[in-house]
Amino acid sequence: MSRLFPVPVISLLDKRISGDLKDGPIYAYGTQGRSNFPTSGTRVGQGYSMPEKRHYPAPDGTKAREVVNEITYSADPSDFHYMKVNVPCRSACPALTNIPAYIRCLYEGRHSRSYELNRISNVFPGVLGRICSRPCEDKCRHGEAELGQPVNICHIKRAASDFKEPGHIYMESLFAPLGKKVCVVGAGPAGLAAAHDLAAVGFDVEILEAFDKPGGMLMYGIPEFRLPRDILTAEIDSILRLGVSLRTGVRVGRDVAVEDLLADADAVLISAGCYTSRPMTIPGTELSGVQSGLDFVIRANSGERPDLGKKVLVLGAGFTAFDCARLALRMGAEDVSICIRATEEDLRVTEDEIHEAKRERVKIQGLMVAGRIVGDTRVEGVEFFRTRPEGRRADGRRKTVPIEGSEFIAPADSVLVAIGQGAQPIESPGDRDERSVLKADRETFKTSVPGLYVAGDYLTGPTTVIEAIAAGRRAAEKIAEDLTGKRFREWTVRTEQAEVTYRERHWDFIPRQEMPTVESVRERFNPPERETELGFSLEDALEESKRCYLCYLHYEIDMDRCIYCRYCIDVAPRDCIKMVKEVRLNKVGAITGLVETTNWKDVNAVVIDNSRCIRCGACLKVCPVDCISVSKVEIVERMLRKGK
Amino acid sequence: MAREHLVIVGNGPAADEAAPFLRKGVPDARITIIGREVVSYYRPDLLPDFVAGKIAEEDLWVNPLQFYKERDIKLRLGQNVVSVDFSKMELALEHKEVVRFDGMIIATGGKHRIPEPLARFRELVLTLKTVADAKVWIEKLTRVESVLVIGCDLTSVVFTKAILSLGKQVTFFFDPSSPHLFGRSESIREQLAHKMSDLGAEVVDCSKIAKLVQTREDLIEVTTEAGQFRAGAVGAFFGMVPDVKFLTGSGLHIERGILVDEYLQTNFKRIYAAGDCAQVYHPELCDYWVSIGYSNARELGRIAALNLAGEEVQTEAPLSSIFKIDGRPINTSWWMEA
Amino acid sequence: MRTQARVLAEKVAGIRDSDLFGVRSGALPTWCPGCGYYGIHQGLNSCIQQLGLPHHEVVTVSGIGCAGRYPFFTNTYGVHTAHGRAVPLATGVKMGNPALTVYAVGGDGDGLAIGGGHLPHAARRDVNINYLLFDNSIYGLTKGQPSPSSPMGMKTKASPGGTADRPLNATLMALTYGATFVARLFAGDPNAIAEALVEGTRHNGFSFFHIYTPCVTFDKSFKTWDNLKKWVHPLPEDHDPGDLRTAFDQVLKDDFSLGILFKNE
Amino acid sequence: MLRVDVTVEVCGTAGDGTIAAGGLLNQAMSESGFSVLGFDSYPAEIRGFGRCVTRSRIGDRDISALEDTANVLISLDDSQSRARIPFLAPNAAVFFDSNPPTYIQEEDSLTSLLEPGTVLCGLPIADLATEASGSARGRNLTALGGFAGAFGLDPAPFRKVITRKFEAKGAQVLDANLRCFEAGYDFGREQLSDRVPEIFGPRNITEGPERVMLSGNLAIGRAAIDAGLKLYFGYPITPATPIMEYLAAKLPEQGGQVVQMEDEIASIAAVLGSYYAGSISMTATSGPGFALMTELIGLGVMAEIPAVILNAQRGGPSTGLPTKTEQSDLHAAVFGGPGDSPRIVIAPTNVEECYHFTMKSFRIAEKYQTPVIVLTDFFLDNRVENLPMPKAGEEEKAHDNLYPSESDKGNYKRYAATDSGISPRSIPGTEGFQYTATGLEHTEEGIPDYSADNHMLMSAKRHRKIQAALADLPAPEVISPDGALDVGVISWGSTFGSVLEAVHTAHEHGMKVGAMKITSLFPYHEDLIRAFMNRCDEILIPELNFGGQLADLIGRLHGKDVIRMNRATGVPIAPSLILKEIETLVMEGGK
Repeated sequence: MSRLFPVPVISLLDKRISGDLKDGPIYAYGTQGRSNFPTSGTRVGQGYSMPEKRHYPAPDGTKAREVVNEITYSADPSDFHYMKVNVPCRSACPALTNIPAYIRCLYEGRHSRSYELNRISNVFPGVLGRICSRPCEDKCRHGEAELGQPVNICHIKRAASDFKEPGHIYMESLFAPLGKKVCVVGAGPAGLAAAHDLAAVGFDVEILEAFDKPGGMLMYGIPEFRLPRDILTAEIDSILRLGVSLRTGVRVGRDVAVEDLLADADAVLISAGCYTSRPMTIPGTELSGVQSGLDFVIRANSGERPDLGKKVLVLGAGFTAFDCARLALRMGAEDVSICIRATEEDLRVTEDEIHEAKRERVKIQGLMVAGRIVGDTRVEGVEFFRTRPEGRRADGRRKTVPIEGSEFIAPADSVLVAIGQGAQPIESPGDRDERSVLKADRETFKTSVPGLYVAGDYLTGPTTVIEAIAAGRRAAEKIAEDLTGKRFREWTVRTEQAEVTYRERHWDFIPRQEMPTVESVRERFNPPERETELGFSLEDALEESKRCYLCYLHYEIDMDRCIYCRYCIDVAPRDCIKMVKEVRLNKVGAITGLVETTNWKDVNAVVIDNSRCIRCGACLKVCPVDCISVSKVEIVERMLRKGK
Repeated sequence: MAREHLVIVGNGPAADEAAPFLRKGVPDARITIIGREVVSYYRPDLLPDFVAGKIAEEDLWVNPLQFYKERDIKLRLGQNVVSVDFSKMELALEHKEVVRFDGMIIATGGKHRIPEPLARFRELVLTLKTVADAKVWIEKLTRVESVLVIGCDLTSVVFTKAILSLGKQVTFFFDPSSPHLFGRSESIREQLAHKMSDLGAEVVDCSKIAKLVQTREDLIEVTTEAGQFRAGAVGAFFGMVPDVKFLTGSGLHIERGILVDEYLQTNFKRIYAAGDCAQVYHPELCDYWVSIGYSNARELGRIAALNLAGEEVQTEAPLSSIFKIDGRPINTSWWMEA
Repeated sequence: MRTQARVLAEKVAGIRDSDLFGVRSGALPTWCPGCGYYGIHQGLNSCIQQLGLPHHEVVTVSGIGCAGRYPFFTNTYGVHTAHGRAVPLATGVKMGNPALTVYAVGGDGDGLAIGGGHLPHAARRDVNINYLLFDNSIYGLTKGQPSPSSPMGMKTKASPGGTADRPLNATLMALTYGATFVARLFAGDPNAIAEALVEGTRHNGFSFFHIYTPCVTFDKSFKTWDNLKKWVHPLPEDHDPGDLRTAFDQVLKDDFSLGILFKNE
Repeated sequence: MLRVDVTVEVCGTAGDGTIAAGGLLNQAMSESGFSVLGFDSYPAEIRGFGRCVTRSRIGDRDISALEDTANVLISLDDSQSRARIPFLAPNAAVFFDSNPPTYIQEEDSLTSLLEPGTVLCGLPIADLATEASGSARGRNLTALGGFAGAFGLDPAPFRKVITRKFEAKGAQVLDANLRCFEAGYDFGREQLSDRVPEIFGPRNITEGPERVMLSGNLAIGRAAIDAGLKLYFGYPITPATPIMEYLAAKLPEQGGQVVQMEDEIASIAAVLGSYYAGSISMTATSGPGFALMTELIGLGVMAEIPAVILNAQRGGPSTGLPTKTEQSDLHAAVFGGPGDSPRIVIAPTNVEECYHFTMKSFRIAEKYQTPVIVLTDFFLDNRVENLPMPKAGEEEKAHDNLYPSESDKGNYKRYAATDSGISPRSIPGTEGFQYTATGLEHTEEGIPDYSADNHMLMSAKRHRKIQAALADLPAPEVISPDGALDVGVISWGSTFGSVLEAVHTAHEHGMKVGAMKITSLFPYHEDLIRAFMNRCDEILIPELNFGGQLADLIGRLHGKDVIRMNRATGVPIAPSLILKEIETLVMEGGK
């Protein structure tokens, strides 16, 4: 089952697909694959041996090119659409992490490279390998109905970070200094990601951080038992070492004015995150023992050990609520319940999370909504109404209604309210919204003030870490363009011929490796910061990485040589190869449908449906005329040395 | 025009009661019972007696196959529903068969709940839900003399009596930390404790089980905060949790069990739930209650069938809020799960 | 580029518009997936299309065997005759209405064994039909017995100790019998088959096409796709199809040189 | 009574290894000490349509028959196995693939048909096989293993027979197959054994007006010329050769051609071919050559292609008496060849008829789209009569093919099962009416189809058509006074001449005797013949053969046994002999 709470796929890919961005020509047209036979025009019986190099006309009639083993690049919208449909995990990742590639690298034992492939797109592999919300796994092809369980992508990422060579240092590809300065406000995921990209293209970057340690929510919002701090700091350092200067303990708007920053730098990026907890609008929140879940987590993560008493009620349904509950247990609470309006199914957390929480004896109580918090000075309990589920909201989340007269009181020593956060207003010029938080354009990140930008959760409201990172990187791209008038990187679809399938059929039957955790709950609690997840052994990691179908491989049948013998269809593991009458395209030239037929007259082509293909390679092995070719198709970020 | 197809998922008491009523109500519909166990319907409530040797295996069986043939009810045994699409009104079986239906009664009952920390020693712990489980016990009891019963739900009590009658010695664990039927009222627990010891069971009120170790064959060492215990076999009785995993993501309203109104209808038209897997909302209570036990399950099964057949029968005010065990009324209107 | 959906769509549309497969019937072939016959089918289809022959003026005559099924998969007139009798019946058809273009198809069992007696006479009679011999050296339809072109020692269910008989060389026979057009081809190269067929169909007289093809189901050792691909190769560049002697020399020294061996207008 | 009595069916599509699995099962069970009786049925196709079913009855004592219900069904292809469900015993165990590559609808699934109580034994056959051997090819063995494991059968015998079967194919193949079997076996033992009934009992059971001179042949040749024959295909054989020689001289005059083929098979094949292409042609032969033609005559009947075959009978069997006359090919002509293959057989009794019947044969062959056999004999072919030059009227020559109408375009049914049985026949070159003529049983559209209903439909159509031809066939002639007769003499072919003379003499002697001439030998005018017989006290049938082939054919129509007068002498029967026979019969009748 896939617990699918909608994760918006970053618009970059969509833009390429919608064809709004037309940078870069289509470089060349594809090879026709390996051949033992002339495809046409030759005298009977000529040339049965495999040609070293061959010429093929481009479909648009342009002159033929050398293409065997050539790597081709394309910015054609339909190619981006292809990537979106056929490499579902990667398109699901806001940061477009090249998932199949890093999984394959790990399998090949190139652990450090595997880590780097992550580092290139998501900056914090070690961190994300632990706490990512994993939109990719919901889309993993291996998770499709008859195919079993999704690949444990996230934990392979962690394995890459766990097993990279000790002291591994990632060699960044850098641009010459530009002599321009950008000031980033907030050292959270968005800020750090932006700082990294800006520094890499030659800006002089300074980060201002209000807390005394960098990391933002990574450092203060995520409990240590999930994310060991050494991992985090190491990855932050690898950003700082690009010459990014960091000033902590500085609260912008209070200690220093935004105007001054603007005067001092060519651009200022505000990525201060969401630290204001949404207040609960019910009677009794002022009572002692009632506190914001976020504050509690931040205190706990700052080394404090707040006393919560024995019985703790957590109001909220997100990751923060679970952090609160699990932290509470580690802070000595004995009976901790998460109280939610709807039901478990509606929780915006992973299944593992629920499972682990329950193992630690966190109770999840559904269908109840707090009416008031009771007690005279100190909290004594919470009065709840039973709720009845009623359909869903537009965003797909469950609607519930309180039931009249169903009040009951649940006793509590303390109550943690974790019902969401918002951005905190910062003293600064520029248009603001009703909550007097700076407004900015979500595409350009520009505010009404020239040179002042906003990005990350501060702009969008609370999202996931991976989304924040992606946002930071996009902001950096925009700022760089605005300040220099040129582009440093471009996205293209890279196609390289692959002679082999890299896979074995029986790998498809390997069961999903689950992340081992500290067995005994007792051991988990002392020390409380002990990491609960133990990480894959190398064996497990390799075993798991074998499971990946490597959807970046593209299988294609060359109709010029196909004899329509249907051998491939016969050995196909599922309905992934089709007898086709016609291929339907949409306006950008992407496939929208393969019209199948069993009428022999109408079978114009036998086509591999790459959106069904599990890359098992069975067809390739049997094809009598070798008309099936495999290529590796990836979206890559190419450095534009001269700029564009 | 194809006959309408009514499917009953599950083959327990509720399902067994529902089927004939459904047939009466809709004489010309196709009716299919899909059960996970390969055996046809039997009396789960008699399993303890079966273990105790009071009754023979044949006594468990209820209907001959002829019963289903006569009523034109299709039995699909040993078949497992893995997902349901209520928008298409299709369900998928484990062997990838897609079955269309026009109405459904979900009566999958419950599955055993084993809380932490016992869960970590799952393989050392026995339960009692199916004939298969019972046979395991019977085989076990030929070799062991002492049994440790942990956590107490309804079955645990009946079961304890059953094995005592075999002359085995029983250590009966109350695990107050783990919520169960009686978890709410101290007084009931005491009364029950007395009852148990009267019957000859050693009653220990203790939680915090640290670990179970199999020291040798047919000997398990249990370490608790109340000291060490030894027993030939360990049984876990923490009640059932509704067996509704296959429905997650189907859009069906599920909290603990499947949420149904007083007519046992779910949030989908013509989809009903009955028995242990249902969580029934009752207007008078302004709350949900969960049926426990054999007779309630049958009653709910009947009501669900009648309603699917087009009648409008309400469930009585929580049937089993007064549920008697050894003469003591037990409230089962709500229960907790860790 | 390969990821260009457009190229794929255009290609498929192109094939549809070319009506290449208008020559097919609606019935899906019952040959095993992977069978070489598909390649031959492909070749004959494009030949008929290249020559622009109206489908109703083509008659396909077959014998018994997997190849016997051929006519059912084409949109031409067809006769699925008795075992081994495709050639004489085709002779009758052609003489019955010389305006028709006639293709006789059959396997090596059909054409060299039970029907073996017809080949010499069709050749010497030089009736203007085209005979395609599908040579896979095995009986497929009857589940794997040796055929007249099976190599000595080939083990099958019917020859557990290996065949004791020497194989027939159909090409050599056709040349010997005086066929006026002889080509040797390979099912794996439909384009070459098409080209030879076009020339052979234009040829006024008996045209013989000896086509090597694998039986993926019953022959795992001899004429497999892999072996055939390894073995076959084109005729020497300088081969003169006009000279019968060089044709003989070719055939005698090399079993797997492919192309139009002999042609006598 | 058998203590163990289990019928196991393995069912799949040809190509699934069904037959192999069934074979291994039989061997293994017998190795285990059971007694086994197996029966396979499978189509000629390797793939495509065609269900393979192997049945094995397994018991602990000798078995002499097959059961009609199975206790175990091992399904390698559910779409095929569905048809076997009705043949399952109650509580049968059904083994099937529990993880097919794609989802299946209830109405296509095997499990949806099973009666309550059927024991479901699902195992992921293809997956297990693929896991075990890297390919699903060995799934038949996996299924077999699942069966053996479930019933707790001793795996050793299975391993043994599998090894025996595959060791020749090399260690790899053998190993793969064994692994497939084991995978299934383990799964069956672990997952399924608890659900199947114990039907194999204790294991290891070990017990155990200007007149001209004209010969028959010439008359036939002239008829062919007058009919507008274009092609003659033939092979020299006595006594038919003169026809070919005559035509070889005459046909070219009218743009025709005589082709001497390599043998009679080629001749009839070419005739069918030219008729298929729309031009009329014929061949003539004698017994031995006719024997060679029987297969292709069958093709003509099945594919409904016209043909005219003249069989000039001579002494047989085999090369027999090439230069002697005989009427012994009647059965060969009427019944010759395999299968229900009704065809038209006519036999002239004199030279004039040789002309007219040959003429008629072209028209009938075309009208009824079937081979027409003209039976003559050495005597008839070679004797010379003086008679007015026979001339066919235009109506006699008229061609009579039923062409499809334009309106049929698009949904042309070459073999439409019409009331008359005659279907529209298109000629190559006609656009939009392409079809394939086939010797396989086929649908009205001409698509191969072996279904029971279709074979019944088409067989009926073909017989109906042949019976309909009676309308165009010469009726029997009766030569007799009115009223009851003491003796009726029935005869065919050249012999009738003698009969006619004998009967006339008898009339002169005042005997109440009649004669009937039968020229349509198949189909024949049953009611007319019966009517004549009913007037006669005794029926005498003289024939130039040993067994009395006409007597066999129509004798049954008479109330009592007919009197046969058979002569296997190679010489025509003299009228006097027949008359003598008549007299004796009349005497006996008088007493």
